[in-house]
Amino acid sequence: QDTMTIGITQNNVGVDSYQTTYESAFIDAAAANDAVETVVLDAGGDVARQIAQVEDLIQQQVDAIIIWPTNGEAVIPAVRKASQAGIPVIVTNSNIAEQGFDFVASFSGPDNITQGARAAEIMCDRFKALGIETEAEIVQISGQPGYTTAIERAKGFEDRLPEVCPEVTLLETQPGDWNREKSQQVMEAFLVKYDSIDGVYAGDDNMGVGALNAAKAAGRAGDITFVGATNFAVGYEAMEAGDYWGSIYQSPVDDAEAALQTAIDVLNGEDVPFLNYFDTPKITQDNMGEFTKPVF
Amino acid sequence: MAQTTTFTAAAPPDDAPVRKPRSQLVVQGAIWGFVVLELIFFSVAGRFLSNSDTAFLDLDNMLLLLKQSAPIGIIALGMTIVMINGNIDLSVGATFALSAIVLLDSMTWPFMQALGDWAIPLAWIFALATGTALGFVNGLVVWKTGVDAFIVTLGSMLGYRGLVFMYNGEQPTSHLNWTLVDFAEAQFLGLHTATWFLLGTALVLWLVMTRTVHGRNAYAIGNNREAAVNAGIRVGPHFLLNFMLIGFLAALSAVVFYSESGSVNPNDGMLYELWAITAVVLGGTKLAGGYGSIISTLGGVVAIQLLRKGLGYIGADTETVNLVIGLILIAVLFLDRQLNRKGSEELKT
Amino acid sequence: MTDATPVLRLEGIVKTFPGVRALDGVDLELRPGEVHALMGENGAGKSTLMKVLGGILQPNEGRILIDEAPVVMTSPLEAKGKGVVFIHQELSLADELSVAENIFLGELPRKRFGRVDWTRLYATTDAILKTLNVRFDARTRVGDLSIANQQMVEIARALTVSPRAVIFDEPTASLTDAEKVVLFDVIEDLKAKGVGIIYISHRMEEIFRITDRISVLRDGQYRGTLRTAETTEDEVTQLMIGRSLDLSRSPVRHALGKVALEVRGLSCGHLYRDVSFSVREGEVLGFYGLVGAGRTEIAETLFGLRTPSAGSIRVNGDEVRIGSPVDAIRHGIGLVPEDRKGQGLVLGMNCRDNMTLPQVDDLSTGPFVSDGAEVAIFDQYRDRLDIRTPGWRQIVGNLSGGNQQKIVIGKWLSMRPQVLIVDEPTRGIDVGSKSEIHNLIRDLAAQGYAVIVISSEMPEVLHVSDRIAAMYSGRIMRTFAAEEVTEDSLIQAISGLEPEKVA
Amino acid sequence: MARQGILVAFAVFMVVFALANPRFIDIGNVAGVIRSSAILGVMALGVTFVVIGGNLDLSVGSMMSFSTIVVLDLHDTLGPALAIPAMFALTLCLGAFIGILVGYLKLNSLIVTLGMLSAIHGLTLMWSGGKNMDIADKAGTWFGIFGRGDVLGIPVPILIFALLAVVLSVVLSRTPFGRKVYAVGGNGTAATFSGVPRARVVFLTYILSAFCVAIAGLMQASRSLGSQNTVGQGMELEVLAAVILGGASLLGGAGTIFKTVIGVLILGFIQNGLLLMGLEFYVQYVVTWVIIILAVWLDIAAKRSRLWSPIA
Ligand SMILES: Nc1ncnc2c1ncn2[C@@H]1O[C@H](COP(=O)(O)OP(=O)(O)OP(=O)(O)O)[C@@H](O)[C@H]1O
Ligand SMILES: Nc1ncnc2c1ncn2[C@@H]1O[C@H](COP(=O)(O)OP(=O)(O)OP(=O)(O)O)[C@@H](O)[C@H]1O
Ligand SMILES: [Mg+2]
Ligand SMILES: [Mg+2]
Repeated sequence: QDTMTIGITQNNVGVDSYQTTYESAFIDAAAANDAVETVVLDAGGDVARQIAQVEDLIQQQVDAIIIWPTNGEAVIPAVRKASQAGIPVIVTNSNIAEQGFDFVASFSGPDNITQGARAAEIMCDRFKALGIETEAEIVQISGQPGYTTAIERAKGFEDRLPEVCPEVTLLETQPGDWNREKSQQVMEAFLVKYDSIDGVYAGDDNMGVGALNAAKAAGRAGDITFVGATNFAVGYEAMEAGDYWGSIYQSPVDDAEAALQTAIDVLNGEDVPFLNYFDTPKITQDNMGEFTKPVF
Repeated sequence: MAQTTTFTAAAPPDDAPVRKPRSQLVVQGAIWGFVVLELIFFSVAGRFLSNSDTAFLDLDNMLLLLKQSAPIGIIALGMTIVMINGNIDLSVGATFALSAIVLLDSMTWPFMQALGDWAIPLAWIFALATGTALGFVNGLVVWKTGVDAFIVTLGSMLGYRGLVFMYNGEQPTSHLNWTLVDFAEAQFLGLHTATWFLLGTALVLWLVMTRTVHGRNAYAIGNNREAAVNAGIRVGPHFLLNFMLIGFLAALSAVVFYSESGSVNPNDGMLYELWAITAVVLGGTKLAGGYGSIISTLGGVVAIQLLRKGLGYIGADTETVNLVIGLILIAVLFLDRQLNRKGSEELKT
Repeated sequence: MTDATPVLRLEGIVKTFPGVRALDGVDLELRPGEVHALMGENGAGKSTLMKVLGGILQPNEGRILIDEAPVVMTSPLEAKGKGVVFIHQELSLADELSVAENIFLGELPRKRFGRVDWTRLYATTDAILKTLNVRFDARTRVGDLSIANQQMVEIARALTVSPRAVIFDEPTASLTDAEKVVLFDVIEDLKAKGVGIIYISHRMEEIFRITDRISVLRDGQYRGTLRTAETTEDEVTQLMIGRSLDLSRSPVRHALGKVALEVRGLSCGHLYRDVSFSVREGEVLGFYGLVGAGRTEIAETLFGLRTPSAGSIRVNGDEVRIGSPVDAIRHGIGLVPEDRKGQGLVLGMNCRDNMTLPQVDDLSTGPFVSDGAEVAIFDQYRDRLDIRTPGWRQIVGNLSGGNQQKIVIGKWLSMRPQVLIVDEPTRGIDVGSKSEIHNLIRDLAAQGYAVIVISSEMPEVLHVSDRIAAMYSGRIMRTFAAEEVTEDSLIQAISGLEPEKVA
Repeated sequence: MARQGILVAFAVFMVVFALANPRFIDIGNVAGVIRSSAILGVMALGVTFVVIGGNLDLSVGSMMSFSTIVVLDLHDTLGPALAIPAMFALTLCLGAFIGILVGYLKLNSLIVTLGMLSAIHGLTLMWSGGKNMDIADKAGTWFGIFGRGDVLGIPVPILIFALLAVVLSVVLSRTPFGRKVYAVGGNGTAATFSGVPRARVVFLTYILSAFCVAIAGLMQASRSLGSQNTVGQGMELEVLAAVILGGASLLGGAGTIFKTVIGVLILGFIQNGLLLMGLEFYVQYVVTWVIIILAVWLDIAAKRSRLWSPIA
């Protein structure tokens, strides 16, 4: 069999190091495989551009399309077009809505709802260990408004927390836009507003570290349990330093490799599960030794 | 008296009072020249760099190009008029998103669902009305407060975006209606629905700007606002109309695009204002107002879309795309300036 | 004609701006078929009064009556609707539009669906242009016209409707004699149709040639109305400035120094060709010619704003390359440009800062600008040029046209450049200040400076110059010494007629 | 007083917020807001010069990301003492490039800086490979003083902002250069006719802007000792909003440093005040919208002494 051409359209590469690392991991993985050629595109966060890219990939007659949706519903018609053109579509990182499942060969990525839920569990366990699970008050700093990942993580967290720690109060949620600096400002305001904050849940470690910086500056970091998600190198280091409690370990390299492998498997006619989650385990100061430091 | 009669009799100087008019063709054609350059470059470079089996200049690809130009294109066409007026509208991206939300959400309202497919035209009307209303607010504020349009719309860019989020929180608003999608994906005489809307809008606006009193007044106002006021043109209402028009067109763009995609993120349309303005300026419209052309804006839109498409086609990575798009913008501006030079006799100011 | 009911009457008009009482109870009466001159010094309130009449400004007090019925005019549109047409002092045109569109600005002929009736528009316009005897057509882009022709477009606006009253605010400031004649014909026609005309000008000879009555304003107050036929220039001047002018002071001729500026074979594309002349210290060289003769372009070249295609420039005998105004100033050359609004002034900046702009570096002590020194310069030239302003903090854009011009002149006089070029220095300047500026130019020469005066007013050139270069179509046709020049020979030279042919 | 519409607006907002939540005027909070506004503020100071000179600068956000990433990266390779001047040099090169394009080649500043927004973002991604940039040894460097340090109990960012504001205010209002910036922005042609080297003045405003961006980048890097590539993204519009709020005219020729500072503080306090009220972030957007328009409207209405309908 000659080479297969796989096109990928990513969400927004420049926006954070997760996506950038994903891209380079993807390119590396493809380069390592002689049977694969790739067309790598980036939608820059713009749905219209992403749909145009899917159309372009169809027009270029690639063998399979991997899509990291900017919007899990808006891309469905474009995905339908691909499937009508006989091109299998693999969704990566965050899934598209159910209506589109008919047109998709497989999904590969993390389960963000579960991630949120696990973060809630980490937080709750910590409070129990500290013996403050009946009175603890926390704040949440969510990701960029409107992004599926941000929404799902917040939802997973908010749904799970009352189940495990019903007496913990979530004081307030504000978005930190995946941005360390923005998150730091949000946390500064929280610190002024609330005299007692026992925990901070941040939608990713970048924002978590921003919040940590704010708390440190206010001299209140010691009283607060910080839990993030998508363990970044900064988060890992902060955990090493004992400032930051826990996070969710999610590797963009795994993410990218899983997506490419799924596409290859689909093209080779192998049986792949429809929901192809890769594991995103809890990581805390207690068990961090089991994990290597993230490269991003 | 006798003496002055000799003045009249005196031969006027033989170099005519009319200066050499600048060649409209060169000036307005510049952007199309650039489009051709891009086409040549990407087809040649694509031979070596692309992993694709189809040629860049493939007819289908060019038809897609037009279709993909539609969302920003329709907005840019409206922006041309606003900019010829000497104003600017930075809120179009947010207007686009809010109209899209109304379009999609309205179809889920109980009474609309009862209407079956008749809900579709009604939803369009709601969306277009939303856009027009947002434009109306901008126009009214500009008219009544006298605050510069740049500032007014910079503010409403934020404010309208706030409304977008208020509508549905951070959730996307979705309603996938396959009838609608099929309509939006249809091709008539080879052109996609979106292309028809783009070209139709261009034609109508071109007629408005070249043939109607409103269009000519738009040039006059942008060119010399004081003169227009002195001549009795009602500048305020004129601005209002044009802001409503661009609001309408931002909504039309949303209608065309979201009919096909069926879901809107609250972040959608961000930066569209900048892309639209870029297209307009690439088309040669003066930022200060008073000069510009609808057709050239179309060229600007195509040039941008071509650039995005072509860079993807030859496999440029994200950072290169950013760098190149930025530098090309500047290069086009530079070229345009060279073409517009009046020669070495020009006054150096 | 004399005692018909007035078309227009103004009663007790008061208009104040912050810090300025521009109009203080002004009355005016305009009869049908009369040409009524409005005179006054710069800043007397003429333009303000007309803006009130044209619906551009609202008076604080007073009434406007048309056909003896009080009216309120809140916009130019309303004024136009009531038959009042206003030809502005400052050009008020849209450069990018055609002549026709400009003439019918705000009232383009329509077809159905708001479409412009181009056929009718161009036909009507061409008919109007024909009566004006101009050499451009309805489709010409206004930006491609010379300033004088733009002024003609402005004037053509008066002919589009059948007005009751037409206001001309200094229409001749940038016209040369040929166009003036056309303008006066237009005015005659309007007059014959029974239209009342208000005519503002600082040029006495025009006033006495075409007007029937003269009303005078002074410091925003109405000073009276005179019948033109029964008065004299001196009487009008007296009313305007409260004293009579000694116009008899004829220029002192004095010994000339070395050659300060010498130009040889200078050319700039098609703008002008092979121009050679020189100016000595203590000498005033006049440049006279028809509009478009290329005088301004020569000045701009000497000031480093245009690159010559051939020729040389020598300052004090040394050949110099002048690439920018910075170079020009370093070589001691200054230029009072002809377009004060576009080139002369930063309208949003105050009077003092405008005046000291070219020398702001020299006026600083250490790294800071020196307020004291600047104010001193401003005060000195405000007094010398009689600039009417509440103070140096006033924004220049709020000054009257003539006072703005004085700021530009003050800017360069205070620089004391070795060679000063003044392009149309007294455009829009009142009679009193005009003779003052002429005196200043002569005084400057007397102190050993070289001055080049570009003017389209023959009396001015004749009055201030030691020698006169007559230009025609980009060439210097002849250079006259003041003693030998006659009006006729000058006219012949600037019309391109060879002296032999005339003789 | 009538001319200081912006100050009145500022006072009103402060009182309203203080009534809503007394902690708003807590000294710690006020200092906190000013400190976190300082980065935006320093950038706004530079942009004020550009805007008064009649141009725009939309590249500052992207340029700030660049200088932050660069100084953090060089910190670990060259050491802080060399990293800082190296970063300044690189940032000033970018400023000079824009200055040449806009000043000497007279290209439209909106489009040039928009292009540079994108191009510099590309450069930043190339430099970092898209990765976050963090200082390895955060505890062992003195680099943190610019963003985290105190002098006599006053946070260093506030000191830098205040000092720069005073210096630049003097430059703008008291030096020949400042005068020329106003002249060039007010009427470039007339400035040229008055012997003002227009191209050079415009060029220098961009150099100044880049210099301020470099300082902002330094403060940013020092404050977080690590950063994302997108740290400054979107700040160009906030900066512009602050400058406009301060009453600088987009047509050029008008504006002051003092008012820009007020504009910066208004934006900072709005954001903080609304956060303290616990309002959703999107309410912030709407309120900011209303406040920007009200403030500018009041400001210009006071100048023309008429509220409504200045446009026919
Ligand atoms: N918008 C304004 N704000 C403040 N002062 C003004 C304004 N407009 C005019 N003035 C002042 O009103 C006075 C009258 O000005 P006006 O323009 O009517 O004079 P003018 O008689 O037309 O003079 P000129 O012969 O120079 O044209 C002047 O002192 C001028 O400074
Ligand atoms: N279409 C135009 N666009 C811009 N400026 C113009 C235009 N036409 C004329 N000008 C400028 O207006 C001024 C007057 O133009 P004009 O045709 O009278 O030439 P000129 O050489 O200045 O005449 P003169 O020698 O009588 O002064 C000149 O400075 C000229 O550069
Ligand atoms: Mg006047
Ligand atoms: Mg001239």
